[in-house]
Amino acid sequence: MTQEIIIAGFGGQGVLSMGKIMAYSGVMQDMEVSWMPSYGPEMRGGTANVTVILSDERISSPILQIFDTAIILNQQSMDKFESKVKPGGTLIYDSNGITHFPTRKDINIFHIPAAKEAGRMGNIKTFNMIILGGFLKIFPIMKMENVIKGLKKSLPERHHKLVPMNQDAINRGMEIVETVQTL
Amino acid sequence: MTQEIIIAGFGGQGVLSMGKIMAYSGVMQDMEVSWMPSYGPEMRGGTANVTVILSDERISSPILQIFDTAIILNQQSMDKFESKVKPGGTLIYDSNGITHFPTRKDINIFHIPAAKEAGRMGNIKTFNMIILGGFLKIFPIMKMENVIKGLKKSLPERHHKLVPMNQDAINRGMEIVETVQTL
Amino acid sequence: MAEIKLEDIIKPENLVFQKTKLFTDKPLSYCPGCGHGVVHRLILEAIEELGIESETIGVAPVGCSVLAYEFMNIDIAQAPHGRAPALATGIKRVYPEKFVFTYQGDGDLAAIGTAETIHACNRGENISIFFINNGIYGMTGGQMAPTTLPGMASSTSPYGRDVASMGHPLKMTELVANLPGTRFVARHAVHTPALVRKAKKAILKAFENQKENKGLSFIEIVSNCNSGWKMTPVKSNQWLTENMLEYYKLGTLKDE
Amino acid sequence: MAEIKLEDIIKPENLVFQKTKLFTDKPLSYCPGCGHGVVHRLILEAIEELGIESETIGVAPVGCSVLAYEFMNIDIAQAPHGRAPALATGIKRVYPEKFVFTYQGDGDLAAIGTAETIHACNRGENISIFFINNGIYGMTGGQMAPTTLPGMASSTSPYGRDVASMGHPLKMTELVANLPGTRFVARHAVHTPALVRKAKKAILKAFENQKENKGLSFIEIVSNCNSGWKMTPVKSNQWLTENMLEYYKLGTLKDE
Amino acid sequence: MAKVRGAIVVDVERCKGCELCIGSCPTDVLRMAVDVNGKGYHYAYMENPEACTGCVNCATVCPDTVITVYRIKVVD
Amino acid sequence: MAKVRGAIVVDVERCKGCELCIGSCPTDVLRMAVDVNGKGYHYAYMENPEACTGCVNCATVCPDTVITVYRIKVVD
Amino acid sequence: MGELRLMKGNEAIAEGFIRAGVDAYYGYPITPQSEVMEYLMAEKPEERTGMVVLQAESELAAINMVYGAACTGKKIVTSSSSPGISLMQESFSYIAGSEVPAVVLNVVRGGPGLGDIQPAQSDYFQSTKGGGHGDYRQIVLAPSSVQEMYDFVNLAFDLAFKYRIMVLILSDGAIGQMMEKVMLDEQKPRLTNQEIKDRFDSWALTGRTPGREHNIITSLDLDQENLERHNFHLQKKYKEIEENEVILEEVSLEDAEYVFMAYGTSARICHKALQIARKEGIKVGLLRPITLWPFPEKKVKELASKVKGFLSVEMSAGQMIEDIRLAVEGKTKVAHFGRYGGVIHSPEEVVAALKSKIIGG
Amino acid sequence: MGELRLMKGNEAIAEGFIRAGVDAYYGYPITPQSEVMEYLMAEKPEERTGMVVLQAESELAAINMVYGAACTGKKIVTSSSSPGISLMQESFSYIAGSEVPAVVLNVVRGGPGLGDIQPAQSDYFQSTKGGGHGDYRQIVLAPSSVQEMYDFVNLAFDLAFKYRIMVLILSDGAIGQMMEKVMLDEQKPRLTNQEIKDRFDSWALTGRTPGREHNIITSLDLDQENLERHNFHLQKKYKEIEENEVILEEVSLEDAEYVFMAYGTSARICHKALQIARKEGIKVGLLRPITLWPFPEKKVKELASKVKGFLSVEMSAGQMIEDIRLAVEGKTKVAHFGRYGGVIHSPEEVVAALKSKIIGG
Ligand SMILES: Cc1ncc(C[n+]2csc(CCOP(=O)(O)OP(=O)(O)O)c2C)c(N)n1
Ligand SMILES: Cc1ncc(C[n+]2csc(CCOP(=O)(O)OP(=O)(O)O)c2C)c(N)n1
Ligand code: SF4
Ligand code: SF4
Ligand code: SF4
Ligand code: SF4
Ligand code: SF4
Ligand code: SF4
Ligand SMILES: [Mg+2]
Ligand SMILES: [Mg+2]
Repeated sequence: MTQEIIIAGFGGQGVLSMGKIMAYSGVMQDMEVSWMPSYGPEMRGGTANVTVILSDERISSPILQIFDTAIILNQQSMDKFESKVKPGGTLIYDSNGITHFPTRKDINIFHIPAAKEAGRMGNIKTFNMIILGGFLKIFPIMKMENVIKGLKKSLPERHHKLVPMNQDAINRGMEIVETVQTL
Repeated sequence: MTQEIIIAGFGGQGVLSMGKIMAYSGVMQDMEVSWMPSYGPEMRGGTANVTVILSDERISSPILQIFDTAIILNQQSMDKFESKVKPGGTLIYDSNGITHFPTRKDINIFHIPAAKEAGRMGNIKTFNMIILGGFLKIFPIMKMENVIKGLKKSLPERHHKLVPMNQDAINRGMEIVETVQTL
Repeated sequence: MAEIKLEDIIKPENLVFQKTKLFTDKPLSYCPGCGHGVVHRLILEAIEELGIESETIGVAPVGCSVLAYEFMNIDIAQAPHGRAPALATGIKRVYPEKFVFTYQGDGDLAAIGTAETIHACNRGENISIFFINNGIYGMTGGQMAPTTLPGMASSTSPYGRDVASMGHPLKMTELVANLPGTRFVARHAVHTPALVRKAKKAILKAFENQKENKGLSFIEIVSNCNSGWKMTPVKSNQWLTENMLEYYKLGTLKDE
Repeated sequence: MAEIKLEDIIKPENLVFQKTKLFTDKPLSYCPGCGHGVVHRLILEAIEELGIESETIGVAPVGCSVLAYEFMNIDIAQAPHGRAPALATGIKRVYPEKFVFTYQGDGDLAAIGTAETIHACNRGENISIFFINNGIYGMTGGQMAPTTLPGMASSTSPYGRDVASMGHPLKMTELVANLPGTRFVARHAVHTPALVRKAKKAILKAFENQKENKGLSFIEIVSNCNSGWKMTPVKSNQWLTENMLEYYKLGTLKDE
Repeated sequence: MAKVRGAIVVDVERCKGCELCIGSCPTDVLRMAVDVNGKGYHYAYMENPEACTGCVNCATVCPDTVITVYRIKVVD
Repeated sequence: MAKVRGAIVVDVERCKGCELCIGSCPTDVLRMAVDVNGKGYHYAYMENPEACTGCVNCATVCPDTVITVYRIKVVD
Repeated sequence: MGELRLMKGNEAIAEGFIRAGVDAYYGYPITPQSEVMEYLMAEKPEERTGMVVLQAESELAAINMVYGAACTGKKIVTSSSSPGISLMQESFSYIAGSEVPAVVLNVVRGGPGLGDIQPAQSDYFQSTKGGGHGDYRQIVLAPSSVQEMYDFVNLAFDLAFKYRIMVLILSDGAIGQMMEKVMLDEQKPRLTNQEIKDRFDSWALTGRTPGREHNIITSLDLDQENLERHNFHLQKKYKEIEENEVILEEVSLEDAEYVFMAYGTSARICHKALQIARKEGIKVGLLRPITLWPFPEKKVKELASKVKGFLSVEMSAGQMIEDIRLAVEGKTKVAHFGRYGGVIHSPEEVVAALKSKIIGG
Repeated sequence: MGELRLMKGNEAIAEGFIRAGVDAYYGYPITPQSEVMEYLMAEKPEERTGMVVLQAESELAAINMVYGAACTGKKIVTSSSSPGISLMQESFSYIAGSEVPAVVLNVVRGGPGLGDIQPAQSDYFQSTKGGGHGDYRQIVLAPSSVQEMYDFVNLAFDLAFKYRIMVLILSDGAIGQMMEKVMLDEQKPRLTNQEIKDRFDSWALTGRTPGREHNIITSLDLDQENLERHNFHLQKKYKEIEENEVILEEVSLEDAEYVFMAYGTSARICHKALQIARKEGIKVGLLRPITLWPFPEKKVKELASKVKGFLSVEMSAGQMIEDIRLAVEGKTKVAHFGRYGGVIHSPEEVVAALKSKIIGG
């Protein structure tokens, strides 16, 4: 099993830390993982993206041109990454701020209204955990216990009290993810 | 014909400019010439030496380990260069300041009491021209007219009035050079 | 009083301020609220007002403003980190009649470029140096600069700049004002309209000095780095006023 | 009065001055009359008097004194041109209890090494910098230094230093005295017995400051370069007094 | 009595929502839009256009020079 | 009255003939030898040894530290 | 015993510095390696081990702080990326000439000039042939994972001290910036000053121990005969290193008809390319030099007489290929494939290049 | 028409700068090349031609003054010796990346480190492979006489402007310090500002001419795909230079069974060695590369299939030999002989080495 994922959105949406939790969850599950942020001055433009690879095998390049799965959290990222999903791959997005919806027919597309949901849950910070939940619903490649372990590893000790809230958000994400189109 | 010459003494004895006049004289005579000073911090110790090569052929290295002729003007230089004269070669020295006289038996040795003579002529600055005269007597490889041309070339215009005095000194050197030992 | 509609006001003949034509079409790459944009504009406005755009050669640094050449529609070279004053010297000496300026950040000018700065100033090169001091290395992600304030946190002084081990903030402007080679040395800021106007005057004067062969003008602009400081632009400017300006006093240090 | 013979005086018990044992046996390589020799001695005497020869690490420059390590019988490193303050910083930070000093010429410290000098001073490294200013590049054959006096001839300013194109002599000592990181900054000379004695005191104090963790001491010694100046030693010292000291005023600039 | 009236035009797509113009306006003309532009930034707009005197303050501090200012004299 | 008498020893082979000691001597003790040493330098010597007070001036300015100084107190 | 973490390569090596008992890090920020100093500063290593971390005013200052401190027998390190490393070349030559042990990390980015900040391997020549002046060498280690970023710290210092030589860890932006699993080992204690005196008093500047000669660190010898002798000594040492210290990784070379030769990030991609090619029935192996200098010349020579060709896969216009060709000496085909300027090749591209340049070429 | 003078190599090249119509020299003193700036200063070139001569505060400043001024389409030059050249490596990489024409003289001395100040050839790798970061090249010219020091100034500037590339004149302390005859030619006028605009307005910073786009000199491209394209362009240019600009001297190669390969001072000595060897009946020729990069690969290849061996004679531990071996590809014997650290081999030693390493080896 190998999952090559791009997560892309605005800085501040928790893109990098979502990737980190995924990666750490993979570690807890004894997978090979790599996490590679885009770095450099494009960060200045306010966008952030990270490539996460989860695999049973040694990982070659941490930097990829095309992906199994793209998790897309703003329009700029949609413009950039829709075309970079492998045929038969998966695109997951939150429609908040999206003006041009995905049009590809050769990939599986899912929608997670995470921003709205996070607003309703009264904590915008759980946004990325809701997305993660949706992803895990679609790809149940990691056990929840490992995800929680990963979450704990990636949080500083003093924030461990936030774990239950994050877990709730993950669960919520699993519930609200909706299929837009499947192959 | 190739003459590989080292001239060595104290800074201030006119070692470098004697070499330059030789070289320029060679140029006037259409020879190939090279002039290579020792450079760098040993100059700080007060010694100066220059390698002059006069030849009918293209000159390879301007830096040599052994010489056809050594013109030696102080004890330090004697210590350093006596052994570096090729067997059958020539050593020319001024005994002023020399404490250990040359001992080699396989080379031609000449003495020019130039310092004393320069003193007597009342111009210590002609010292190096007297030495040059001695050298030219031993090796009449350059015509006097070319030497004078070389002298002029190597002196700034405003010093050309000193040419006759220098010519006298060269002539004097030719007279006073004395054989110490010849093979 | 008749009602005046916006359309009545927004007409070419009523224009009182627009973007200088010396900006290229490219949107600035700086973070929201970054002072670099204002300083870019002031320099370009000064060049435009003096009508010297075809006589000006700029030198961009390494730093957030490394891309200044993308935005300034004048001939411009990008210098290795810290070496802009050397490039400017090289250019000005072979083109003494051109207007030559450098645009440099505090890391660029006050750290790696210290020697080039001091010596260009000391020789009194007839150039203008614009020095944007935001107390941090913006481009590389907010590391400590020589100008970082005591106690101020940065990514390489996460517990605050400790002067005992990291030294005091370096006041390059005061240093170069001490050199006989400098002619006009001033410190400005651009976070209020009044300060912007003052800074503009100084920048104009820096170019005028070149025309009159007066020698080196050195203009520091105390600016913000919202990303590096991890504050909103509005907070940054407040913090700047309260902290940076305490240490880096505004004013003309030298005008001969 | 009985006649006193020399043999009566020249006895071990009457010894009042001899060469410090911290000199190696090698004769100094300097030109006759060169001030480097005196400064070497004063530094070594200070180390001997403080009894810190096994606790001292020196840093020699590139310049005539590049061979200082041949003459000073202490542990010593030879630095790339201009970088001695960086080496000294590196050493002192890992051996804070050692005495660390640099010995640098004016080309080394005030030209290529400007950035390293300013920043070591600004950080207030707890080291001693001995700066031998002879207004010229001695080692390389008498080229102009940043410290060469206006009008002074050198091999790269054969018609005299022209301040309009070559800049004014750079007073590094004044510059670093302005930095809060420096603790003790003074300018001395060593061409008369009285001046030598004063210089010695300053050098001693520089080392004592390290012991007391007081921070950076910077001692400039205005010295001669007979070869570069093309004068006899006696003439040089006279010229030094009349010209160099006019520009480079002796005294303590800072002692906190 | 002569009075001045001003108006500004914000280049919405280039506004980065830094809000620096807001505080610089002496007559409290400006606000940030609830909407975002293509880059995701809230942008500045004239909330109280009548109060604008065309003083240019906002344009002066705008780091991205996205404000153009117009002014007329009105006779009261 | 107590008086001091001094004497110096010059390390002749290491003297570089710079003559700086000469001018530093308050009692005009020193002169340069007509002879040269192995390196070709005239070296300093005590021309007026009785005048030497052992004041160390000469040794203090000698760049090559070739002078050693001795001093005794003599009771007049 | 070990501790498993998910870390960036830059963080892993920084943690490696602390745990290896490094005495000081002197550095200057530059992308893509600024996390090294940032991590160290955040970790308060002065509290953890007494390690010194100082931000210098430039790379020139940093490498000369390293040079000074390394003269004292302590473990000293700096890190930078390509342009900053270029600034250090004079000092590298000094360090080589004066035989001081030191470790430098280069997280390579695209060039030439300011270039970009994406991963590249175009500093191979500079690293292995000597970007500074004079005849000298430095050991070059090329990690290809975050784990190796960490592991090579001890390896580098062991070699640096064994031969009194500079060791360059040649990484790239991908390995510096990516996070992977890394197993950390125990903290090594820093040597005490007394231990340093006991081990290195023959050469290190620790203050002249009573009874010994003063120690001098210099690269100067104005007598050319002496300097030549010193150079002979250096060359002898280099020969010794070439004979004893080659490290490499072999993948599927036993039956290989073709060889990918690649290091660092390129080697990871070749690993994948190898799997793809093998699936297609192409017998290709991978030779990954871990030491770029000393280069695994013998191994290449050995393979040269057996295989049908080498493909040198580099994120550069072709630099390592020269060392391959020097070892192969015309005995088999050698070609280069690479993307550069910050672009990384895909495994598929590598397979295609193998087919077109070697198999079909 | 010409004027015959006896000059040092350093003086001849300085006079060459003036007569070639160079616009500015920026430099910093270092032995054994300080005479270059000293000569220029004494000549008052600002009076002779309007040429600017400025002493910089360091080599770093000097090369960056060159970089800046060279961006304007003027003829700009600096000179230094090995340690100073090492300090310039970052800037060389910038100059390559941004494609600016410039000329640099390196009068090589013994290394590594501070080394000594005697002649050497140990900066060959640095010069030809790139001591800076990134994939780049610079043209390297190796004069072997004072006349060539003078002559190569025009050659260097012609190439620099033809390809917008840096040209390095790689000399050594012997050629810099020795005096030989040199025939000087006429003063070339400096280009006027208008002439520069006419010729170079497509790229040079001369002030934005009304009607044209602004010119930018940069080596930065943060988009790696673009930077790769730029690198492809550079590589293409380098290939073109390799094909068109090789310059070499051949001596007695027609019937040669053995070849001395040497440049600069070494080539002079080989010339003599050749005479000695020929007298003994050994058929040896001399191939002297005048361009070290581009290296005369074709010529070496051609000879490789004819001769019994190459002796690479270098004042270094063996650097150019790699380029020879790369061209020879095992087809014939290749050995290195050299003295180094500032020592120059004698012709007799060279002949002996030919016998022991090639003929008998
Ligand atoms: C030789 C070299 N060293 C380091 C860097 C990395 N670097 C790029 S910009 C910069 C500092 C930027 O800070 P500053 O000059 O203050 O400009 P700002 O971004 O704050 O405007 C550094 C260290 C580089 N590009 N080159
Ligand atoms: C990088 C480098 N540049 C230049 C030189 C040449 N160089 C040696 S010493 C020196 C200057 C010496 O002058 P100063 O520092 O004043 O010392 P002094 O000899 O006058 O005591 C120079 C330029 C060098 N060795 N290394
Ligand atoms: S990082 Fe700082 S200096 Fe750079 S653009 Fe952003 S706010 Fe401005
Ligand atoms: S050249 Fe000058 S500084 Fe150097 S030793 Fe001679 S007198 Fe002293
Ligand atoms: S022009 Fe002046 S009054 Fe009008 S909006 Fe701008 S700041 Fe406010
Ligand atoms: S200052 Fe400019 S960029 Fe900032 S919010 Fe106002 S209009 Fe937008
Ligand atoms: S010790 Fe004093 S009195 Fe005696 S010779 Fe020296 S200077 Fe003169
Ligand atoms: S000062 Fe010293 S070196 Fe100079 S003449 Fe006197 S004794 Fe000799
Ligand atoms: Mg900054
Ligand atoms: Mg000096």
